[in-house]
Amino acid sequence: MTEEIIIAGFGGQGVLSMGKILAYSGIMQNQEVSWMPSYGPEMRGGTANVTVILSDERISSPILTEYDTAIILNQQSMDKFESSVKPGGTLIYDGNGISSPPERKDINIYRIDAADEASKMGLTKIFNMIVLGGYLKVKPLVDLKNVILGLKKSLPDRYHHMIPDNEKAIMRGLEIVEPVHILN
Amino acid sequence: MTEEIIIAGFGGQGVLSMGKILAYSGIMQNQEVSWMPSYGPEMRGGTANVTVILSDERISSPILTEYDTAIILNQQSMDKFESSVKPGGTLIYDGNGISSPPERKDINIYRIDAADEASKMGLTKIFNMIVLGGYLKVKPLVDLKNVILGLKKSLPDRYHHMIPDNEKAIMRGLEIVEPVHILN
Amino acid sequence: MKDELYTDIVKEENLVYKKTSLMTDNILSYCPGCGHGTAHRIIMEIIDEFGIQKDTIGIAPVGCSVLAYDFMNIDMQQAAHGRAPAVATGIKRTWPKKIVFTYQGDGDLAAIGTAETIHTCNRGENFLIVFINNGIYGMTGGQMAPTTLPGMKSSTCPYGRDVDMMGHPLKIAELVALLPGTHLVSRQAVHTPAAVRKTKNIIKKAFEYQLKAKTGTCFVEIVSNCNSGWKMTPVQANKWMEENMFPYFPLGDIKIEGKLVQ
Amino acid sequence: MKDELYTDIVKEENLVYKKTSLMTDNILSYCPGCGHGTAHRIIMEIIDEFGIQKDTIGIAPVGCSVLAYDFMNIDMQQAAHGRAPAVATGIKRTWPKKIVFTYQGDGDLAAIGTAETIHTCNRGENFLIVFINNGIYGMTGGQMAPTTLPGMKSSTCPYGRDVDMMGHPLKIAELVALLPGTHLVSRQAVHTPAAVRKTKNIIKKAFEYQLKAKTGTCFVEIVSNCNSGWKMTPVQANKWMEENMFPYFPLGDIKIEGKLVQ
Amino acid sequence: MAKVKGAIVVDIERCKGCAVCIGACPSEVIDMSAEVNGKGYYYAYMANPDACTGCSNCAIVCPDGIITVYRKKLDT
Amino acid sequence: MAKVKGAIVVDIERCKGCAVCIGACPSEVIDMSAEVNGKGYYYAYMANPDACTGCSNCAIVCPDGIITVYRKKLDT
Amino acid sequence: MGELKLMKGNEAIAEAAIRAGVDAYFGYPITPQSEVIEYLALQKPHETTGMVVLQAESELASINMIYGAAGAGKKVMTSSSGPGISLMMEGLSYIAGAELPCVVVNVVRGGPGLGTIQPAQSDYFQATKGGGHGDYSMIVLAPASVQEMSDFVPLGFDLAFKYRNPVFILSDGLIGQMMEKVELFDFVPRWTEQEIIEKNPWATTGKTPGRERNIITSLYLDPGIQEKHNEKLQAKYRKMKKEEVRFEKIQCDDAEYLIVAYGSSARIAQKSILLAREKGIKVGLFRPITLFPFPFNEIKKMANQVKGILSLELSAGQMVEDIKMAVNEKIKVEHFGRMGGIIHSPAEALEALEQKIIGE
Amino acid sequence: MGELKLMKGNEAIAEAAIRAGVDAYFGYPITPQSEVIEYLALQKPHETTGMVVLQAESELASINMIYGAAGAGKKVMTSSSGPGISLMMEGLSYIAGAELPCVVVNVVRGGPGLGTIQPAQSDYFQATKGGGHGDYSMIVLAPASVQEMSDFVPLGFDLAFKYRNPVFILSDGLIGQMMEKVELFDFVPRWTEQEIIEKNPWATTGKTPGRERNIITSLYLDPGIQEKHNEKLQAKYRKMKKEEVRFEKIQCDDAEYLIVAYGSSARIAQKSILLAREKGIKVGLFRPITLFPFPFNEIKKMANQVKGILSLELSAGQMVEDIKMAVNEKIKVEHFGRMGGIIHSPAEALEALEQKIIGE
Ligand SMILES: Cc1ncc(C[n+]2csc(CCOP(=O)(O)OP(=O)(O)O)c2C)c(N)n1
Ligand SMILES: Cc1ncc(C[n+]2csc(CCOP(=O)(O)OP(=O)(O)O)c2C)c(N)n1
Ligand code: SF4
Ligand code: SF4
Ligand code: SF4
Ligand code: SF4
Ligand code: SF4
Ligand code: SF4
Ligand SMILES: [Mg+2]
Ligand SMILES: [Mg+2]
Repeated sequence: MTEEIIIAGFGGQGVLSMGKILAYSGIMQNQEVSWMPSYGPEMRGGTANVTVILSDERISSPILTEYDTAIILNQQSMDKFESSVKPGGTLIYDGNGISSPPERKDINIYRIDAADEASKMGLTKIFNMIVLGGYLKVKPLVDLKNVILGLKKSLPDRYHHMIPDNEKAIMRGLEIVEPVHILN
Repeated sequence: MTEEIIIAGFGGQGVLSMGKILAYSGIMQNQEVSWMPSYGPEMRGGTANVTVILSDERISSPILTEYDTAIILNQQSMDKFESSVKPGGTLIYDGNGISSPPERKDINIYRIDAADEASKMGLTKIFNMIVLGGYLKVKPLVDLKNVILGLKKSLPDRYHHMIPDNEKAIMRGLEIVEPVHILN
Repeated sequence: MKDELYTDIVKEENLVYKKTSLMTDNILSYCPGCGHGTAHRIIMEIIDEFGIQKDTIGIAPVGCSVLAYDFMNIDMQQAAHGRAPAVATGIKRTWPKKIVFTYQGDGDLAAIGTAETIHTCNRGENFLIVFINNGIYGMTGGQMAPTTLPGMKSSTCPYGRDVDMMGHPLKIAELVALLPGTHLVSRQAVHTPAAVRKTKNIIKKAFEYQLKAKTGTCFVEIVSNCNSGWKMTPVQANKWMEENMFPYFPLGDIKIEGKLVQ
Repeated sequence: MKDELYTDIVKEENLVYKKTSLMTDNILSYCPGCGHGTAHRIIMEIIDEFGIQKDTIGIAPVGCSVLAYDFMNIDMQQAAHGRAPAVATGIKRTWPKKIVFTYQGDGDLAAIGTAETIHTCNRGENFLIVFINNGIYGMTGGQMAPTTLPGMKSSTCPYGRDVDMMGHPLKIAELVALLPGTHLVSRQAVHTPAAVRKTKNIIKKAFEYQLKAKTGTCFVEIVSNCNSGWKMTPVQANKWMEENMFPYFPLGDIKIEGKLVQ
Repeated sequence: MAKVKGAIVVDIERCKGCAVCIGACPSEVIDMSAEVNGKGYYYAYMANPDACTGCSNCAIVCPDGIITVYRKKLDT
Repeated sequence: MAKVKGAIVVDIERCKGCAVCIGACPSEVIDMSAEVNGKGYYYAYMANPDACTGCSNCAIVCPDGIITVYRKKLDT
Repeated sequence: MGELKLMKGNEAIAEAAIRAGVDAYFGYPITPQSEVIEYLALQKPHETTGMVVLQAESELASINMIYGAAGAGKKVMTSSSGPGISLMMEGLSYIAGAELPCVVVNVVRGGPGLGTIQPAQSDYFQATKGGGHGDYSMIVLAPASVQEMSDFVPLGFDLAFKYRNPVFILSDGLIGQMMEKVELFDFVPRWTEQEIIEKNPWATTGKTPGRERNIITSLYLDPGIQEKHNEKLQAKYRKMKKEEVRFEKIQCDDAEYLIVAYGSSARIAQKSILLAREKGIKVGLFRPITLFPFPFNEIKKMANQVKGILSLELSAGQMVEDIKMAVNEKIKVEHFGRMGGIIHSPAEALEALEQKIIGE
Repeated sequence: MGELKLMKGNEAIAEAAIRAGVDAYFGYPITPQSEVIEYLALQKPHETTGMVVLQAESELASINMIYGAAGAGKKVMTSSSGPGISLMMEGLSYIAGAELPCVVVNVVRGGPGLGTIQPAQSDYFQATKGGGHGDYSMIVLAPASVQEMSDFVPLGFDLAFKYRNPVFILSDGLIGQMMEKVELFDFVPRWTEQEIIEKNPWATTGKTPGRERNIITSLYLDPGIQEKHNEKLQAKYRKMKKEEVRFEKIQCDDAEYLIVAYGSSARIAQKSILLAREKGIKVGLFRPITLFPFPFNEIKKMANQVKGILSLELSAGQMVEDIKMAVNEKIKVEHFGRMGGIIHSPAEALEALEQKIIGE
């Protein structure tokens, strides 16, 4: 199994840490993983993205031009990455701030209104965990218990009190993700 | 014609400027010339030497290991360069401060007591011109008039008042140089 | 206000303030609230007011303001980290009638560029140095600068600057003021209207000197914010700056017309 | 004096002064009368007196004293031009109990090494900097130094230093004295017995501080001669130094135990 | 009596929502919008336009230089 | 009365003839030789040995550190 | 098995430094490697292993701090990128000349000049041929994974002290910024002062009565002695060439074509050879791990087996010169590479192989 | 015929700068090239041609002064040696990246580190392969006489402005310190301000209403743009390789063996081939004048004629790599060279040829 994912959105949306938790989850179940962010000043106020690969084999290139899954959190990223999903692959997006929703017919498309949900829950910081929950629902490649372990590993000790909220957010994400276009 | 000369002595004895005047003299009679000094802090209080080449042809290496003529002005230089005179070549030395005079039998050897002469003349600064005169006597390869021209060219204008003394010194050198050992 | 009234007021003939055309229309690459933008603008306003666009050459540093040339509508050179004063020296010495200024951050000017700063000021190179002191390396993500305050946190002193280990914040303006080569040394800010006006006046003076005669180096420090590096909102950052930076780096003129102000 | 009397006096038991064994027997590479030799010797005498040969590491610069390690009988490192304070920082930070000093000329310390000098002093690195200010680049044949006096001739200012073009002589001791990191800053000389004694006392103090505690950087400037570079005899040079260098670089303590002397 | 009235134009799409202008306004004219612009920032607007005197304080501290100020003498 | 008498030993071959010691001697003991040493330098010597008090001034300013000083109390 | 962690390459270097018993890190921030010093600052190894971490005023200062501490027998390292590394050229030449052991990391970004902060491999010449003045060489290790970022730190120090020579780790923004699983090696205690003195009898640890004073210098005014010194250095470099060549071969046994690539390009190439084999083209990957000493002989051998070689580098073509020198026109050798921070995709690399090498 | 003078190589460079209408020299003293700035200081060209001469606080400062003045369209140069040149690596990379014309002179001394001040040729790699970071190249001219020290200054500026690229003059302590007869070329007036603006429309001479603002930068944050920029640079370098190769052949027509040597070694070799021919051995001398672009093709051609090549360099063997790349094992290529300031004698060089090349 190899899963190649891009997560893309604004800086500040927790894109990088979401990728990190996912990668750590992979390690928890003995997979090979890689996590490659965009970096540098273009991140300042701009967009951020990270490529995460989970695999049972040694990972070759950590940089990709096409992905099994794209998780997209703003319009700029949609413009940039919609076309990079492999035919038959998956695109998950947060509807908030998306002015032109994805139109491809050769991929599976899911929508998760995580931003709205997060503010409803009064926990805007765990927005990204809701999205992660949505992803895990759609692609249950890692065990939930490993995700929780990954979460623990990737959070510094001083933030461990936030784990329950994060768990809650993931569970919520599992519930609210919605298919938009499914291949049959 | 190619003449390869080393002039060696203490720093401060005018070794470099003597070489320079010789080289300029060569230019005055349309020869190719090169002048290559030892340089650097080992000169500080130590020895100085310069290799001068006069030639009718394009000069190849400005650095040599053997010389047609060696002009030697202290014992250290004698120790270093006596053996570098080509067989059949010429060695000219100032007797002052030489504790072991040259002993080679396969070269022409001349002695010129220029230091003594200079202090006798009350003109210690033109010591090197006396030596030059001696050389010109032994190896009349450049015309005296070109030497005077060379002298003018190589002295900055502000020192031109010293030319008569220099000329006098050269003339004196022509007179006082003495053969020590001559090949037949 | 009624819409009609509004449209009545918003008319060319009623214009009282508008961004100078010497600022390009490119969107500033700075974080929201960052003082770099204001500092840029007042310099460009002065150049505009003096009508010296065609005579002015600016030097951008390495730091957040590395892209200053995208925003300032004048001829500019981007200099290696810390070397803007040397670059400016090269220009001013060979084009003595041009008006030259450098624009540098605290890492650039007071860390890696210390030797160039000191020697440029010591030679009294006849140009203006604008020094943006925000107490941090903004561009590279908030590392400690020579001007980071004692106890202040940064990514390379996450437990606060320990002056015993890392030294005290460097007051480089006070140092260069001691050099005979400097003509004007002043420390200002740009976070309030009053501060902006004052700073603009000082910088204007510096340009005037350079336009008139060879007087020596003018050095204007602007104590500024870096809300990203400090991890605050812009408004918090400005407040924090007043409360913490200004006591250590007191605003005011340090040297005027070659004389120390005391 | 009768020969018998002479031999009667010249006996081991009557010895009152002898070159310390911490100076090697190598012949000094310095020109006749050059102050470098004296400066070397007093440092070695102090190390001898404190019995800290085994704990001391010296840093030689690039300059005439580049070969200091040939003369000082202690462990030494030769540093790149201007970087001796950085080299010393590397040593002292990793061997905090060793006694460390740099020995640098004015070109080394106050031109190319300005940034390292300022930042080392600003961090208060806990070692001694001995700074030989002879107003010229001795080693490379007498070029202008940052400390060359106004009007003074050198091979790169053969018509005299023109301060308008080349800047004023840099008083770096006064600059580093302003930095909180320096504990002792003093300017001395070594051309007379009295000067030597005074300088030795100051340097001794600096070693004492370092032996006792972490106090900060000690910076001792020695205004010295360069008769080769100045094109004078040694005796003329010392006189010229008194008449010309001392007025510009006045001797005396500038900062003692962290406090400016006024 | 002639009264001076001011007005500002904020280039909304370039506003970064830093709110520095708010504190600079002596007349408490400005506030941040409830909605975000295309860049995702809440932007400044004249919440209390009647109070504006056209003093330009807001404009000269706006780091992005995106406030234009007008002023007119009104006859009352 | 006990009189203190001094004497110096100059390492002639290492002397560079700088003459700095001459001026340092309060008792005008030292002068430069008429001959040069092996390095070509005129060297310092006790021209007026009786005057030497062994004060060491010459030695501590000798840049080359080549003067050794002795002192003895003589009974007169 | 050692502790498993998900780390950035830059963090792995820093963690490895702490674990390897490094005595000090001196550095100056620059993207894309500032995480090295940031990680160290956060970990405060001063309070655990006693390792010193100091932000210098510049790269010039940091490389000379390295010189000082290394000369005093300590295990020290620094890291930087492009412009900062260029500023270290004088210092590196001194370090090599004075024969001091240390580890220097370059997390390469695109140049020349200020360039871009995105990954590149355009500092190969600088690292392998000597960007500083004079005849000197450094062992250059090229990690291709976060694991190797960690492992090459202790290896680097072993080699540095074995040869009394700087060891250079030539990484890049991709390897530095990516996270992967790393197995961390166990903590090695820092050398005690006594151990330092015993292991490095040449170091300036203070002259004790028993020995001559130790001198660290690269100055030899007498050309005769300087030449002897240079000959000694050259002998050392020859020994490295004999004993320290390291490389990895992937699917080379049956290969008809070869990609030679190091570091991040080797990662890309790994995928390219998979894609090639899916298409039925037998491509192997030869990955030099030491760029100096370069695996000339091994590549020469491969040239007897394969029909052509593509050098894949994030540069205008630098390593390709060494490959050409190894292969000597026996078979076709071409370069393909993107520049300026653009990273070639695996597919693109394969396409280049097909067009430039297999093509005709 | 121009004025004839006896001059040091270093003085010839300085005099040529004044005559070539150079606008400014910025530099810092270092042996064996301090005569360049000393000569200029003495001549006071400021009072005649208006040329600016300034002693900078360091080589870092001087190379960045060059950057500034060159960016403003002026003809500027600097010179240094070994350690000082290494300190310029960042600046040179910036200058190349920002495409600025200037002339930089290295009067090479023995390294590494502080080394010796005697002549050497061990900075060949640094000059030709890029000692700074990133993919860049400079035209490298290697003078072998005082005359060429003079002539290569105007030539260097012509090439620098033609390509908007730094030109490097790789000399050494021998050529710098020796005096020879030079024929001085006539004074060329400095460009007027108007000429500068017209000839260098890209320079920062002040934005006039008629044109867009001019920007001098080497920063391209967007990798796509950076790559385009790099491609433009590479195209320029390819053009240089095509159009700017310069070399000299001496007694090559009937040569059975070849010495390849540049600069001072070429002078030594000239004598060696005389000695060889006295012994009846037909040796020719191939002297690359441009080290970048290197005369690969011409040497390749010579490899069809001669039986073996000796690369004679005052180094551990650097240019020999380029020769090997040119020759590709067709014939034997060996290096001979002394190091550390020792200069091979003509006889020694010939002996090396006999042993290493003719020998078996
Ligand atoms: C030689 C070199 N070293 C380091 C860097 C990395 N760098 C870029 S900007 C910067 C510091 C910027 O801080 P500052 O000058 O304070 O400007 P600010 O961003 O705060 O405005 C550093 C260290 C570089 N580009 N070049
Ligand atoms: C990087 C570098 N630049 C220049 C030099 C040449 N250089 C050697 S010593 C020196 C100046 C020495 O002057 P100073 O520091 O005053 O010492 P002094 O000889 O006067 O005691 C210079 C410029 C060098 N070795 N390295
Ligand atoms: S990082 Fe700091 S200095 Fe840079 S733009 Fe943002 S706020 Fe301004
Ligand atoms: S050149 Fe000057 S500083 Fe150097 S040894 Fe001679 S007198 Fe002393
Ligand atoms: S112009 Fe003055 S009154 Fe009007 S909004 Fe701006 S600051 Fe307030
Ligand atoms: S200061 Fe400018 S950018 Fe900031 S909120 Fe006000 S208008 Fe917007
Ligand atoms: S010891 Fe004193 S009295 Fe004797 S010679 Fe020396 S200075 Fe003169
Ligand atoms: S001071 Fe020393 S070197 Fe100088 S003359 Fe006296 S004894 Fe000789
Ligand atoms: Mg800053
Ligand atoms: Mg000096």
